[in-house]
Amino acid sequence: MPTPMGFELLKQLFKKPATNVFPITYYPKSILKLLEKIKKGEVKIHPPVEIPKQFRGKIVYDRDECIGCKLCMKVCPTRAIEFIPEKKKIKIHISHCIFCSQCNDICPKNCLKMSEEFLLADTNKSSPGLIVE
Amino acid sequence: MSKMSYSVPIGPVHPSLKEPMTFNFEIYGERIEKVNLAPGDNHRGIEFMGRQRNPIQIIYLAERICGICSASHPFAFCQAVENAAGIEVPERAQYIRVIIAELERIHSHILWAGVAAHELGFDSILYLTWRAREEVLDLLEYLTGNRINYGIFMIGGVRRDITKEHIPRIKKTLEYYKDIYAKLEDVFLNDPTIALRTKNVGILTTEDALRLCAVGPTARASGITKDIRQDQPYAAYADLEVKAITPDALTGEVHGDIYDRIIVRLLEVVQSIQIIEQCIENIPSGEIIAEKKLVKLLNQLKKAKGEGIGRHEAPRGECIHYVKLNESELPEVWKARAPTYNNLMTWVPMLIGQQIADIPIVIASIDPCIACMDRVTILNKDNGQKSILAKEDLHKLSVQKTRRITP
Amino acid sequence: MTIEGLLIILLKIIGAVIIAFLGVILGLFYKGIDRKLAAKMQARVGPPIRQPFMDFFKLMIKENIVPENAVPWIFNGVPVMTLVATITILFYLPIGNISPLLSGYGDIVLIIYLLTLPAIGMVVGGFASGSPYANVGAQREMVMMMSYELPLVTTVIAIGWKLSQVYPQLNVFSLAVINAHPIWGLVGPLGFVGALLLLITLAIVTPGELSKIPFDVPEAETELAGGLLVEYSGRNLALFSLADAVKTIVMVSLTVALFFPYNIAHLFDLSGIFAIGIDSLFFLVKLLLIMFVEVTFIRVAAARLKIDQVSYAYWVPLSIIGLLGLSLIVLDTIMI
Amino acid sequence: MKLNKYFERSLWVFHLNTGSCNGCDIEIVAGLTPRYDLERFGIKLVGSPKHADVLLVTGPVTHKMADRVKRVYEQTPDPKAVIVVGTCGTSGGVFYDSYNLLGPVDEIIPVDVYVPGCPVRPEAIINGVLQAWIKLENLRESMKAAPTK
Amino acid sequence: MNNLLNHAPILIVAIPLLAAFLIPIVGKVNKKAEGITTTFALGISLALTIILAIKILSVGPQVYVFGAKSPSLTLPSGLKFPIRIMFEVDAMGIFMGLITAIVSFLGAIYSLTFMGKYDGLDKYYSLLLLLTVGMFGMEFTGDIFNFFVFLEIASIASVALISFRGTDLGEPAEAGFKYMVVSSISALMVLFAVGIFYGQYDLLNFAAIASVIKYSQLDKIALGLLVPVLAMKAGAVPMHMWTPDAYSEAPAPITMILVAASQASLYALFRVTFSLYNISLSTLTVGWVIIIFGLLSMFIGVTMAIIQKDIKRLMAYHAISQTGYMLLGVGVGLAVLANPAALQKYGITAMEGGIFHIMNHAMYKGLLFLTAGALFYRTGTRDLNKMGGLAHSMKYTTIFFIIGAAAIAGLPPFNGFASKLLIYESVYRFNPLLSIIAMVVSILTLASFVKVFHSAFLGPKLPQFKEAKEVPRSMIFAMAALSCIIIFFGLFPNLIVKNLVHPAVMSLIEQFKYTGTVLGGM
Amino acid sequence: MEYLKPDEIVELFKKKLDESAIIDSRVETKTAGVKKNSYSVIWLQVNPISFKDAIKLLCTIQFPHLAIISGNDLDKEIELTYHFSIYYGGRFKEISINLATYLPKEDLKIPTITDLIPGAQTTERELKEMFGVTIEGLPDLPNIFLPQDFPKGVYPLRKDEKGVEIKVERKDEVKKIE
Ligand code: SF4
Ligand code: SF4
Ligand code: SF4
Ligand code: SF4
Ligand code: SF4
Ligand code: SF4
Ligand code: SF4
Ligand code: SF4
Repeated sequence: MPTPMGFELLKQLFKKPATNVFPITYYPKSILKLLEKIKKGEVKIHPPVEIPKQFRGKIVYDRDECIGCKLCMKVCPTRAIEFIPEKKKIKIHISHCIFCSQCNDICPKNCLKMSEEFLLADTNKSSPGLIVE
Repeated sequence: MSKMSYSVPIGPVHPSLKEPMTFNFEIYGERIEKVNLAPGDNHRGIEFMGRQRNPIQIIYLAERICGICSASHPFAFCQAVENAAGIEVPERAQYIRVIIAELERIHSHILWAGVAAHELGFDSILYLTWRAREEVLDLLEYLTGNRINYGIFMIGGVRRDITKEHIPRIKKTLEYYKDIYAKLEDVFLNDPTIALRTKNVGILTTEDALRLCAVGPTARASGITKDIRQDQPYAAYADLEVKAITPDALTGEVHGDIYDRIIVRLLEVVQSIQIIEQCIENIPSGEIIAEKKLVKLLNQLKKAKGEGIGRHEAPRGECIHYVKLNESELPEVWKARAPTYNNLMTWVPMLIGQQIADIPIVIASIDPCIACMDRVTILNKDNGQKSILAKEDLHKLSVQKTRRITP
Repeated sequence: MTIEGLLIILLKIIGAVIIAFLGVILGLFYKGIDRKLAAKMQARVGPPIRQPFMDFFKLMIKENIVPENAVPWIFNGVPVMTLVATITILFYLPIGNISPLLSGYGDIVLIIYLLTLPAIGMVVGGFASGSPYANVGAQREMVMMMSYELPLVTTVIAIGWKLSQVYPQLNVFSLAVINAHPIWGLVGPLGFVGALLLLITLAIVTPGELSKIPFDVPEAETELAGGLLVEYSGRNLALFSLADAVKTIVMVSLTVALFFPYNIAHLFDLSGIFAIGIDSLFFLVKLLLIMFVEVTFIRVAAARLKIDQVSYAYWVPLSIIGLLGLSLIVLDTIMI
Repeated sequence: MKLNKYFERSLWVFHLNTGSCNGCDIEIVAGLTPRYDLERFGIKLVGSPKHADVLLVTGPVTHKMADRVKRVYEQTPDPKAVIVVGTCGTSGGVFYDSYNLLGPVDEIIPVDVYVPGCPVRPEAIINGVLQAWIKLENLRESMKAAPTK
Repeated sequence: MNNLLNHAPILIVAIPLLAAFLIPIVGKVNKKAEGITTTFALGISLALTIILAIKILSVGPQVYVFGAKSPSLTLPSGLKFPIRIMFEVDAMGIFMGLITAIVSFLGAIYSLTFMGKYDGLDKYYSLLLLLTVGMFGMEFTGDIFNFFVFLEIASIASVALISFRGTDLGEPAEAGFKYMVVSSISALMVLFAVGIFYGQYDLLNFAAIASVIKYSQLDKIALGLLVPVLAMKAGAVPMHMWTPDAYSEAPAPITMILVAASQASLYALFRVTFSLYNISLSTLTVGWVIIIFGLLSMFIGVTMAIIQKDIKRLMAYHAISQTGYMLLGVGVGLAVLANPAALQKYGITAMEGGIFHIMNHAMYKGLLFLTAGALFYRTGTRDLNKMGGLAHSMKYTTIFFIIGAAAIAGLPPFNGFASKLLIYESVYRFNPLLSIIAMVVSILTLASFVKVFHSAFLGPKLPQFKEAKEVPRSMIFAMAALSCIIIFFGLFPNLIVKNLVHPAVMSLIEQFKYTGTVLGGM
Repeated sequence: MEYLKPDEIVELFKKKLDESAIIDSRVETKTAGVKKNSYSVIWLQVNPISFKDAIKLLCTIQFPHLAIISGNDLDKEIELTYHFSIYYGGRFKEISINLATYLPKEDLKIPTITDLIPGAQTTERELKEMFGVTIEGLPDLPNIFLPQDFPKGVYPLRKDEKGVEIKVERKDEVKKIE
């Protein structure tokens, strides 16, 4: 159709697609074998779109620094932080966290940080990967 | 064709609604006779939850009233709390707030354009616009640390500064949008099929818009020059010349149809670009937050007493929060009014007399956010809860179907 | 019956199986290409070309849910009928210079009727499922069907009429005959314009026949949640998708047969198996080009129309274009 | 339940919002757009649960939606998978303490993959799909090993 | 046996007539025997018709002269006037006779259970038989006055049957009344025409008139009287207003027979134009008149049908629409009658299509009315809005309905397609628009029936019809028989066209053969 | 249109209505931006008896925009605040007007304003559902946000015994995850 969009589309037909093919272009023959190969380093996955500095990913916790003041719990909007009284330390449930980093801001000892990790999908929501201690 | 009235439920799960919401239509042939709205499917009781949290926690709750303009509700809420507690916001923070809010407007309007095109079955435009939208999302992620739900607002200011090194990137993005804007406008306004589907469809007259208290682009497309950024400027808007945009700026006429709403939103993208440019130009230096120590801030709020309203012109229209503090950790009243709440009623005059096929685009044309409109509380009652369209209703409906299709 | 007669029947049956099989494969393959091209135009990578096959195999293992309100034997029978009807059309279509498997008296009329069968199948299936969405979808499909028939029939009859004037002794409604006598060579300048108009008519009828945007009102996803087919799942849905793929091939080859029946083998002085080969290849290329224009491109470059707009478009402007084409051809003939 | 290797290559997705904030919903749509293009994996959004293989659920489950979630789940023909997208569907997220929520999603229907994030980036959704593939392939392997099951 | 065969034409008429008078007496003895007797009588008629058909198609037209020593006595040439009353059955006549025989026989079978719940069945069966007699008579007679008499018999029987469900019920009575008025007017007009011929030529015999007709001013007037009136009796638009009422109010089997009866009028129309006037009239004009009647009927019939809610009314409008196809096909044939080249090229095909369509229509429309009757039998309503979900419980009826609907819509491989194809493929040469309209109407028909199908059969089971189950066997038998015919004709159309339709068409075209049979070498 | 200053508006209200109508009034002036331009917010407390008249009066100034009605349960009475704005359409022209009124729990009645401002329907219905305030003159429409079979006499936003039972039980306690 001779509409603006029509021309646009025809032009695009001869250009490269805008897709960032993370992690691979198409579905592989077998996903398990692919993972194995990746582990062995035979295949490289295509990286996701670049993540900026200061991205708010999964929390990292410096356990040793923490003084157990519970301030982080006070501002956490999701109750993702659990206090372990015996050890006077905290435990963060990533499956609850909304990555607001409010706890980072308030922590007097700066022992909480946001990492760049964001590929958190899991088949089990209380798997070790989703709990930070 | 069938000429009997029959009723058709839409939703709450329906592909044209990205969110749950129920409509009941009475339809005669293919024409809509009557519309009953039954919101409430998305109600999460946010105001109720707010009563049990401190203001800082509420910011994140407000942010998640709706993820599309996730700067608007925190913006309005923070202003309300600041007004109630008498906190002065540093000027630099006011500018940063505006920059973020305007970036969000760009993203939201472009998003809407894609959704509208999708409702018209024009997926190529969805792809085109959303591809363009990624750019501003990248920028927002760069500035705030997240693509959506930026988490940058704080009572008394903002949490992150926009520094020198951020500026080139912002400028680059603005240039990108200046470039692509011409294409978007061309694609939308000069496409015959889009014109066929949107001109003279879903008309909202100026009078109806006034009487039904419509807000935002919906009202402006009907010729009401209502825009808080102009009427009662706040934050950095007070320093900028913002003018409410009506469709006659481009076409010289106001019809109040969907096409006009497209025009208004597209023009507002340009306006936002200009606003951001001015902000970058004039941003004062200084602090970005009134009280850096969160613990102190919490204590200050605990002692405050007073009431205040905070308003913000969200992409969809005026967002208004009312907060009453009463020397307690938790606020006494928190009322949030989202734009769709007011625009909801405008669906009725828009839809009556239209065809079934117009429903999705008319609904989309006010850019509804059911998520934020449904925040009022409802009761916790375990079962026996009959929703608008229960299984029995559906069954009954199918039984009646014979009546519907009468040769 | 003689042994030879039996043999011919046997051969025809084998041929039918082969054609049905190839048709289905070709249909899915072209559907894959269609999706790939559409994605390309939309600046995406798009699914691999074999995607429609995978979709098909996946659907075959899915559970087949029959809604409570549906009449099971009709509900399950309709997809089969739809597919059979579409595949039957394949037997009447010439491929390159291979003449159709079945050909006889007036196959093109038969094809027009067979083309309505899938539509009817979908309508009945939609009605049979008892969902309000499917219902509205089915009503719309019927309106569509009634709308595009006039221009479609006009195109076919006009070409038949012209042929019958030039070759009164031939069986002009047989596609083999039409295929052998391209319309462009028979008409004068006025008729040429007429034929062009008819081509446009057919090109616009095609997306309608196939329920593709901008005429996909019966399945309008955003309005009807999949419309006619909402209630279908599993095997039935697979059959419908097959039928859709084959129908695309059918409609596109109809355009080829009516307007572009040219072959190229004689240009290379080829004969025998090579000629068949190269012409079949050329035929596939023609199919691809025409599919790109009639289906893929139109579908990505337009918004969905409303049902009243669709039926208006077919009943009024397009019918006028078609009838104009017809009258130009008639005038052309009479004046000569 | 039958499974074949084509199943995970052609996952048709039905998106179900059970009271989310839209953050995740728009990211799902973004996942379909050119930059991420889920369709290259054969993933496509469908409008009817009858056509779906995967339910993408976003949001904590509100009272009103709970019944519907169950129904949509029942209407989806086997084999099927459920992917929860977003923190609030996974655990309640910010909405943990509302009395109007029956959620999280796994309280209502069985869930195969959780994708935490608020909102999740489109790539995280792709990663979620990847987890589903892994789970499905493992399942197929085990079915091959013990065909009686 | 041969002797008996010679008397076949009269026997076909006489046996039902006799039975008609016997019924009341039989009824006194045994109520059940009424229906059986009727069926039996009509069965014999059917058998005889088939035998006669075979004979005619192999030997040629048969003449039966009443009161002559030899029933097949033709008039010696030279003798001036054929005075005797006579039947003349040619290929066309017997073609129609076959339709009548099949339809009335199946109608009687269907009635066995269908009419079970009514009183006064003795009257019903007598009238049914009389109606059949009238129809046979109209088709077999060679004499225009006798034609009038049989027309009257058929009309009176029809009126009584239409209002059979009760003269005290509003609608049947009204429908009967309408039909009576129509019949009276047409009878009067026919009588006028008879007068004109008798006055001019002193003749009543078709063949004899045809041989001397001059196409004078008076002849034109007679034609002007006969064509519209017969078209009206055939239910062509714009004189169709009686059909929907009559068809919908009569009991289903009667409706089926009424369809055949109106086709008998159609037959008479063709007989008049072809056998009586033939090329002596300006065929192009009259041909176009008939074509236009046809187009109007087709289009208006179908558009009216689409908006109907009463299943039988809807079908009645479709009957009008289908009549249009017959008129179209035969009209084109008539229009080119004087042009042998065009006639050869496509005129004959068009007429074959039209005539074949008569037979096909009688079959599928009969079937459709019977299915409508079956629905009525189980649901007690004809209102489509009140039906629904019946496919759940009435599987056979559903299948028969699908067959009928597919046939009427002209879907392959049913008989409607065969005859429509003949029409499409010929009339476009006369004018391309004709084919286009015919095909579009056909699609509209299809759409309309899909809707009926949906309204009546699809959807969930309705609570009020929970008890509905399949109809009794006699009804199924009648429907199944028709379905078989439909499919058979659809699968082997060439067989029928070559052996049955083509001779009929030729007998219409070759006027001299017809007259020659009666008038000997004249 | 003539523009009244905020103080003039308050004066107008006091003048045009009965003496007892305006119980309390307050004009706030806020500034924003670097340039410190200012805008005004008016807070009025109105006697419930004169409430409708006050709205009528407001409508004579300019057709007001009603944002929402907020409610607050104060044990013995319920405070309703109607958030209006007028003079929109011009730069710095808009004035927010908040009309508050206190209704005693025994007599929770307020006249509807939908006859004046049809757009108030949604929020009035919400008020009715959430606080149990009888809106006089509002047609008895089905619930807009609450389910149709919501028990009578329970009003979710009340803080007294008529409110919902607050039974926040976390479906998945943090501990449960382990
Ligand atoms: S990032 Fe936010 S949600 Fe997550 S643990 Fe910290 S405060 Fe809680
Ligand atoms: S605020 Fe910091 S120091 Fe205090 S408990 Fe939390 S992590 Fe530990
Ligand atoms: S079943 Fe109900 S909720 Fe689900 S799609 Fe249909 S109408 Fe909507
Ligand atoms: S195509 Fe669009 S409307 Fe349809 S399901 Fe997908 S996202 Fe939703
Ligand atoms: S106006 Fe809509 S999109 Fe914006 S924050 Fe409110 S709910 Fe979200
Ligand atoms: S209606 Fe609400 S949830 Fe939906 S897109 Fe708009 S803002 Fe988002
Ligand atoms: S036609 Fe549109 S409004 Fe009607 S049921 Fe379908 S989707 Fe809903
Ligand atoms: S997880 Fe977060 S962003 Fe996603 S829907 Fe829930 S609240 Fe919104």
